[in-house]
Amino acid sequence: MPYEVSTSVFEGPFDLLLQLITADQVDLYEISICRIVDGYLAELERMETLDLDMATEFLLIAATLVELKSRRLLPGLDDGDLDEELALWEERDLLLSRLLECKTFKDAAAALHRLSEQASRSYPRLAGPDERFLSLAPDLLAGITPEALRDAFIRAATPKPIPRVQMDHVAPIRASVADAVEELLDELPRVGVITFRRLTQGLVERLAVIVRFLAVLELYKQGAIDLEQTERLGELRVTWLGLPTELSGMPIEEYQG
Amino acid sequence: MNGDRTTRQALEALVMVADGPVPPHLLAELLEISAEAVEALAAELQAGYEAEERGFVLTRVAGGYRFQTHPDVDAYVERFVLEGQSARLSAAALETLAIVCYKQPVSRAQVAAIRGVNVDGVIRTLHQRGYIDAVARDPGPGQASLYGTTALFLEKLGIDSLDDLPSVAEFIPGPEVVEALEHGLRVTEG
Amino acid sequence: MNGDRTTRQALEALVMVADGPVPPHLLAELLEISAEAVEALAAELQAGYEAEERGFVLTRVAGGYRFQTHPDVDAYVERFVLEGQSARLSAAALETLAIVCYKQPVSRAQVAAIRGVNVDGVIRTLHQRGYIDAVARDPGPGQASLYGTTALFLEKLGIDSLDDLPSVAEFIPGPEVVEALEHGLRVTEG
Repeated sequence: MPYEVSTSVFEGPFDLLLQLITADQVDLYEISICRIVDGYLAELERMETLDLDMATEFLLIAATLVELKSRRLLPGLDDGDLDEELALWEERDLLLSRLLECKTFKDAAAALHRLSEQASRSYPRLAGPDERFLSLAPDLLAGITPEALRDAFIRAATPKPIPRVQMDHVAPIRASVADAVEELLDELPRVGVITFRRLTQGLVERLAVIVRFLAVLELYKQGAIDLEQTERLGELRVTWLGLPTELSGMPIEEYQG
Repeated sequence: MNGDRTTRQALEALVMVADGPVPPHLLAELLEISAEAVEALAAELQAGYEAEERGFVLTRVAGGYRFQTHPDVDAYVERFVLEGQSARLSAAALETLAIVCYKQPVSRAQVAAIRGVNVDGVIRTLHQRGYIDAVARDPGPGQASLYGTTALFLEKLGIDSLDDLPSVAEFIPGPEVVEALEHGLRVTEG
Repeated sequence: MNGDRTTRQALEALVMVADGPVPPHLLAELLEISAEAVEALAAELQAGYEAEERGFVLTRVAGGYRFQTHPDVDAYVERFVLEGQSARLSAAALETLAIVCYKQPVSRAQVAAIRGVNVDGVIRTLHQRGYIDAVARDPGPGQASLYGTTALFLEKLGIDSLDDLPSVAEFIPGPEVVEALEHGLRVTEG
């Protein structure tokens, strides 16, 4: 494996991407998107509650990365639509500026950490005036009745509801791109041609759909399938081409590490 | 000698940070010197502060050593205590006091958990004013101080004992209500 | 001179009895001297303690003066002070704190957008520990709370005011990082 996704310090999609690009000096070209996706899914699964915000954020990034990658994997696309080309540059600049912002505050956090470490070696005196002066201090309990005290306790002890979205019905996601590739390898040879919509019909989770989509892209990259989309945002047709011979037998070895 | 200097500095630091008198045997233990050496060092410091005409003195009171302000500047300290402090309990401070009162003995962390905010400053003020005091130590790790109300508190409130406080039982939702609330409002793992 | 000596002693005494940083203007008022004179006197005391190798220091933190233990003897004090030591902040908490600190007043949603993750839990923790507080409300729809850092945050970092923090410009990634990122995200091969 050329690099390791360190999920133990996982702090969000920007962090992971930053880590991949800067610390490990990995070229996007060499990053298997699927491995990043699987890293995230493993992380999402570990989370106590499903964080939809983070999942969405991650998907946006993944989508941009997929697009950037496909651009470079398929240089022939260069003479495509100028609007699309510009939109892609815009996406890239947005991602870049967010990564830079993320890095800025990571470094600022490190500076705050150093300051607090330094400050934590020095302990403040908090003793206050000794008893000789206590009688001078105003009586803070003047005018406070036992009933007022009880009311204050009731106010303090009444749980304050934390408003959150009810999500009891959301089952934890147990999908990985590797699994999705396996499923596709089982299903596609049997059906031959299928639309992406049909392929994901039974899936309720949006994230599961995305995982399927990434698996489709991976197989496309391997040359195992062909993709066809006649109009923008139109129906995506998946055609099974067969497994390239050098991959058959161990087609998804890459995902198991 | 270097070792002596550090020991002297550590003694000053320990007494400075303590919020009450520090017993000589505890200082001896922490500084890894004899109780006699502690007393000799303290005497040296006392003489030094006096020679330098410091505004504080190192005194030996019943419980041990502590820093006190120099009697010569009492007038300033009195003015500070009179003017520098608020004359009323804030609503937040009253809630904190109420929790200590009804839940005693209770640790600072427990009070903070109920109030949902940091209560260190309020607890310190209530303690300094003599309304609450550390009555026990949490037997668990960390041995946090557990606070309770004092005789002064009862006196100021005009009651004879904690039994005279109005009961709160019927006002507080039971655990099953709280649980239902939390279940309905929080994200739970599916 | 006698007057000077008393003023200096009173300054030491006032800081000694305070349970938080004492602002120079309050000291000026109580000592009946100017704020500048207070600062000059404090600087003199600081230099004196250092020359005498005291175990305590007079520091300027969170807008005022207070006595603190000397960092050189922290090993001794650490063993003595069991409570009140705030736990370390996690990496996530520090990053969130950095964003609130440099972008304040800032809403939860804005912090989440920068970090790319949900920050509800971290914001709640930081609020509970007293490092941040709701300082305003967003005038727009929803009126989200806007957060800022507190005096306790300044104390935690041992700084006098936010002006003492390095400018955020210092953390903006240098050309080599920008280049590495640009290279990593380049659109075309080569």
